[in-house]
Amino acid sequence: MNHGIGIDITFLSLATLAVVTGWRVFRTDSMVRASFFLLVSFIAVGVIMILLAAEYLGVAMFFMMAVEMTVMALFMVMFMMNPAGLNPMNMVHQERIAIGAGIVGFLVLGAMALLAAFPDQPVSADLEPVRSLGNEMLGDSMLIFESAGIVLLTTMIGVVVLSSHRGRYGAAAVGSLPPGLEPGGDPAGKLEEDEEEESGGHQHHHHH
Amino acid sequence: MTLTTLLLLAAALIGIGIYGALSQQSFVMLMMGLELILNGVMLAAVAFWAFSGAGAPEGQLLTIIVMAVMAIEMAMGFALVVAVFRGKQADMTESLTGLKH
Amino acid sequence: MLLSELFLPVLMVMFMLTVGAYVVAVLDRLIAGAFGAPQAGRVWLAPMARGAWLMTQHANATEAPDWQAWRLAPALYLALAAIGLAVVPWSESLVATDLVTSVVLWGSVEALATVVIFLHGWSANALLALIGGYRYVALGLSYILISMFVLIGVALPAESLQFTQVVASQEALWNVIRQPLGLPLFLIVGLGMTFWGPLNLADSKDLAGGTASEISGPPRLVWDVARAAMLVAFSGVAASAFLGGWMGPWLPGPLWMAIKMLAVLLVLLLLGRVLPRIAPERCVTLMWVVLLPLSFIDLVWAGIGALL
Amino acid sequence: MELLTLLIVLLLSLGAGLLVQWLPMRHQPIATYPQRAPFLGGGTPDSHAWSRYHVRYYPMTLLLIAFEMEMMFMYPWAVVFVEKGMMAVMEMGMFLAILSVGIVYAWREGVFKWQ
Amino acid sequence: MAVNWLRKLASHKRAPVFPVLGKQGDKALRYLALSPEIELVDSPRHASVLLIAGEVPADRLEPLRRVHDQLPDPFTTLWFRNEPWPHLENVDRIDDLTDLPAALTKAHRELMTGQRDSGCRILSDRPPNPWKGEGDFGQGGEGMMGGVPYGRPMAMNMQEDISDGLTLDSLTFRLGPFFMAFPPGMAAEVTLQGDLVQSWETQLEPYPQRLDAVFFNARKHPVPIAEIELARARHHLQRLYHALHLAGLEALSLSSLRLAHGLSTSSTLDGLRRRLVRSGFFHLAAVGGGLLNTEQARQFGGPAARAAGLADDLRSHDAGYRRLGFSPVCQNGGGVSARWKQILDEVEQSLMLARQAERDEVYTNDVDCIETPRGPWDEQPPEDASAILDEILPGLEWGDALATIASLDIAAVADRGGGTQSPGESRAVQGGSGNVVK
Repeated sequence: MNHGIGIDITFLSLATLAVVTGWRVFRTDSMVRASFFLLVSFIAVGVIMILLAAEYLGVAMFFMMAVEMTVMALFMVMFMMNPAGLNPMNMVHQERIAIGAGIVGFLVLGAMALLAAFPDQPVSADLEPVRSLGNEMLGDSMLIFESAGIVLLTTMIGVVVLSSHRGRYGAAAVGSLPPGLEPGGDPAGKLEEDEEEESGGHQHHHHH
Repeated sequence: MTLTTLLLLAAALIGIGIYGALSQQSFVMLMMGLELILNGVMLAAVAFWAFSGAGAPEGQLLTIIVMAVMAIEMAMGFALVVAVFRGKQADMTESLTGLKH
Repeated sequence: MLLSELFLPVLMVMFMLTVGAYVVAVLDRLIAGAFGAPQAGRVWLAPMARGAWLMTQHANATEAPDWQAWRLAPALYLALAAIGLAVVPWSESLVATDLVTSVVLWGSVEALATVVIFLHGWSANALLALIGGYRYVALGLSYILISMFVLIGVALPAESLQFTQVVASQEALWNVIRQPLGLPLFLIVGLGMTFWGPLNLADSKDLAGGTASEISGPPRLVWDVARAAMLVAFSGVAASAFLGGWMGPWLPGPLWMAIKMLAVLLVLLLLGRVLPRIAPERCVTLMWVVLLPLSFIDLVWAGIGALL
Repeated sequence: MELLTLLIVLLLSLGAGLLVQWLPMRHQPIATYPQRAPFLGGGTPDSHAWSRYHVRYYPMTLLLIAFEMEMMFMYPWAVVFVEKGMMAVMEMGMFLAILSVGIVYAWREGVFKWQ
Repeated sequence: MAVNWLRKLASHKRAPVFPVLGKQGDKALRYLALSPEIELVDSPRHASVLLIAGEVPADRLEPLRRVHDQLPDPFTTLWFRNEPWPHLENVDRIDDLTDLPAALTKAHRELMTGQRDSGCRILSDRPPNPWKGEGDFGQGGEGMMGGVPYGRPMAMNMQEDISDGLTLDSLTFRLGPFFMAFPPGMAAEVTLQGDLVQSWETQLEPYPQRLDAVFFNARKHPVPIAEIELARARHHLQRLYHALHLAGLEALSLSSLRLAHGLSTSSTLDGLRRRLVRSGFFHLAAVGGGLLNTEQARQFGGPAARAAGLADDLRSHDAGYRRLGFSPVCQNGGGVSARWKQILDEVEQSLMLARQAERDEVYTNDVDCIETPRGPWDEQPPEDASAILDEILPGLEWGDALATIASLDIAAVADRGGGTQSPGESRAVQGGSGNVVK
């Protein structure tokens, strides 16, 4: 790795960019901004990876995280109460413990980074990262590669089962009523209909 | 750009991720925290690969597997959030008290 | 060294950005005229006049937009087009940035384009723009896979993810002949990426201009220039991935590249004029159930071809 | 070195895009409220457009994240494909088959339709 | 110096016009679509000249003011057959269709070169709800979802979703009378959840359309079948222009409009139809939704009913048509694509009947019930059918809903005599043979 001064300057600026955008993710009100701040943080880490001569991983980070953060933005806007931060919001609980845990985590890992002695075997300059990864994937750790495929398949099936409302037999919940309390009695579903209403985490006030 | 500075950056990202994951009330923001932690882990993995792993191919493969973990965790997380929201119109972690005795 | 290494490529990219956008605007007017749209005035002056008018027009504001994101989105889309152009090789030596993984970088430009177009629709806080942004994300997330399968098919014979190597691998036979399914699928990706013609789900007429329904003046000028520049960047990548880049008898490399890019641009602009806008649901099903298996077949074809 | 060129190209085009938008707007007054109202053919909205937008293709997006990982594995495969020859074809064929089973299952469950 | 160089160059641009349609305004729209020096834009933000074409009734003046104020500076207005508002200065009123494009270009050029200063805003500069300095943080909002942050409430009305069990926010808004994808003058209150229509309630019915004079003469005395069939074909082709323009097929829509202008017994449709089928309009575009059941189709009448399979057509009782061997053609789909196939078949049939009728000089026979392109007209003309939209549109995606509206001829037929040709528009526009342009 050529350790020119230019490399160090870019590294430091990217490091501050990554940390600041990472911190802003939890400080901003608008959900779309939060997910795209996280995207900027990932891109900064991706560029650092390229500086570390792992070109493929860095650029792969870009497109992988771009897709994931778009999906993250879609889902955050779908489920968060005040998606665009028009009313400042802080949906935060156990703030103190969280800050404490964060700092402790940082200190422990930082101490380990400073104190521990790691073997100093820098990557050789003429290594082609993509080719070595390819040979590795198709060679020794082919098992990991194929099992990753299997895990991805199970994820796809799990995702489809959990999230889609209509299966190929039509809407899953249509007409299905819990059985009556006494045999043949009216289904219990109707009773808990209104009770279920208020158990949802926040009050619905239908105002018009 | 030495190993220690990289690890310090990774530690900072993991610290912010832990703060985010523990402090946020809604599922989706909690998953943002997890993503940030995994971001720090990936950076550390590449740093070790570049500085003390002599460019061992397993290092890169580990990073890709961490990326796969991040993708799978995110997909399953959102699928669960959709299933929960369909049932109980709730996106707050507090409101899920189903398992509590 | 610093001058030629750094200044020349940047200058080349900027020059290509502006000239390319102008050429796309003129070509589009010419094709519209050929297809019977009423034409007035000189075609080569029309883009200039439109740009001048947009510069004099006031920029519109909505009630509570996300100001930074709204102004940043067109500029980001222009920046993505510039990066796409920087990756295009004009000859063995004349390439702005020759990253080892430039094919993957082009893939990430496509993915980030979806992010930027959604941001442009979202940050206006107006209903028609919002619907345009969300409709486009359905298309944007569907064409990424097709584009990557096709680009991997191109990278197979080249044994590398570098565009210069990809072009060099087409020495014997261009990829458009060796992998017949590649270019048609990639053109569909191009239409999707710049939401042009049939895949114009972002700024369509039934949404009164979609994400661009609330912008006017300079922001709209930057949005249109960025869209045309992205079309040029895409045609550059398509020319180097499938039409043998700078290779060709008699003429110098960059001239061949320009001719091939013009050819791809013409095909895209014609497709834009001939096909109707696809309904989003039909488009997602088409891309996942028809075009993705086709790109599988194209990949297997390329694999076998590379082994023979 | 390439990274530096990329960075400069990015900053230059981003700066140009922002400058072209910002320069003419410096001395333009902000639009009046009726002009800033969203265009709905003369109609009026009830609320802000920002809302919990019901994305109708959300299962497709989740499926895509899982399928996207395939891309990550295929790029390195493409680079070493010719070296490894037939073994690479077999391996990637199996990988593709596994993941296309997921897509066929999702198609049959109607994931690509508007929910 | 540099500024006016830029403005001089800007004045060479084709005049960007946003058309606002009043009664009988769509004729002006179709005329401008074919004029080379005008560019019709689809949003007021993209225009510098606001054209108010045709007389705007009183209940649509408020939306007109809103659209008038939504044009960015510098902008101006031009009134076509409509009385300009008193407080607007140096605004001209045009009555003759043929010099409308020149007036629009002159307005744009003057605007750019500074001879005419920009129009002034009519509505007062007040936010929808006062919000400055109120609420918890001075931006008018209370708590998480309450209040009117920045002037408007947050979207928080969660109605049960009709197709997917996930209930999220739905957006309610009024889509105005000047939305260019609607038939002229129609306004509706729409509730969307995502881009799926939850509920649709038509508020202002589209302007009653004034058919060709030949249909009114046919109610008085027998009329040559050739002329009435040509008028029917022209009506269908003009609706086809609007739908293809909406679907993004610019070239095809302009060629169907040119066919409509120069329509004569010798013109044929198969060139246009072949290009339309080859472009994949019936498979790719939003032609899935908008199914009419038989009861709705009977209530609608006319081509929409025949597209749903009810083969009732008043022309088959007419002796003149029977002599020409007329039999109603119908589809059995009932959806948007079936309706467009039906329209194309009817245009071809009308042209064939017109050729035959012109050769053997056949006249319509009975006078009291005739089949207009909008629907059967026996005692009173076919009335407005926008109530049907409120039933068929919920559940459709936004693009499908607008394609359904474009495929249905919703407006009622104005029964006042259309005979009085307003001056200056009787001759054909572009070189067509000398038959009458509505």
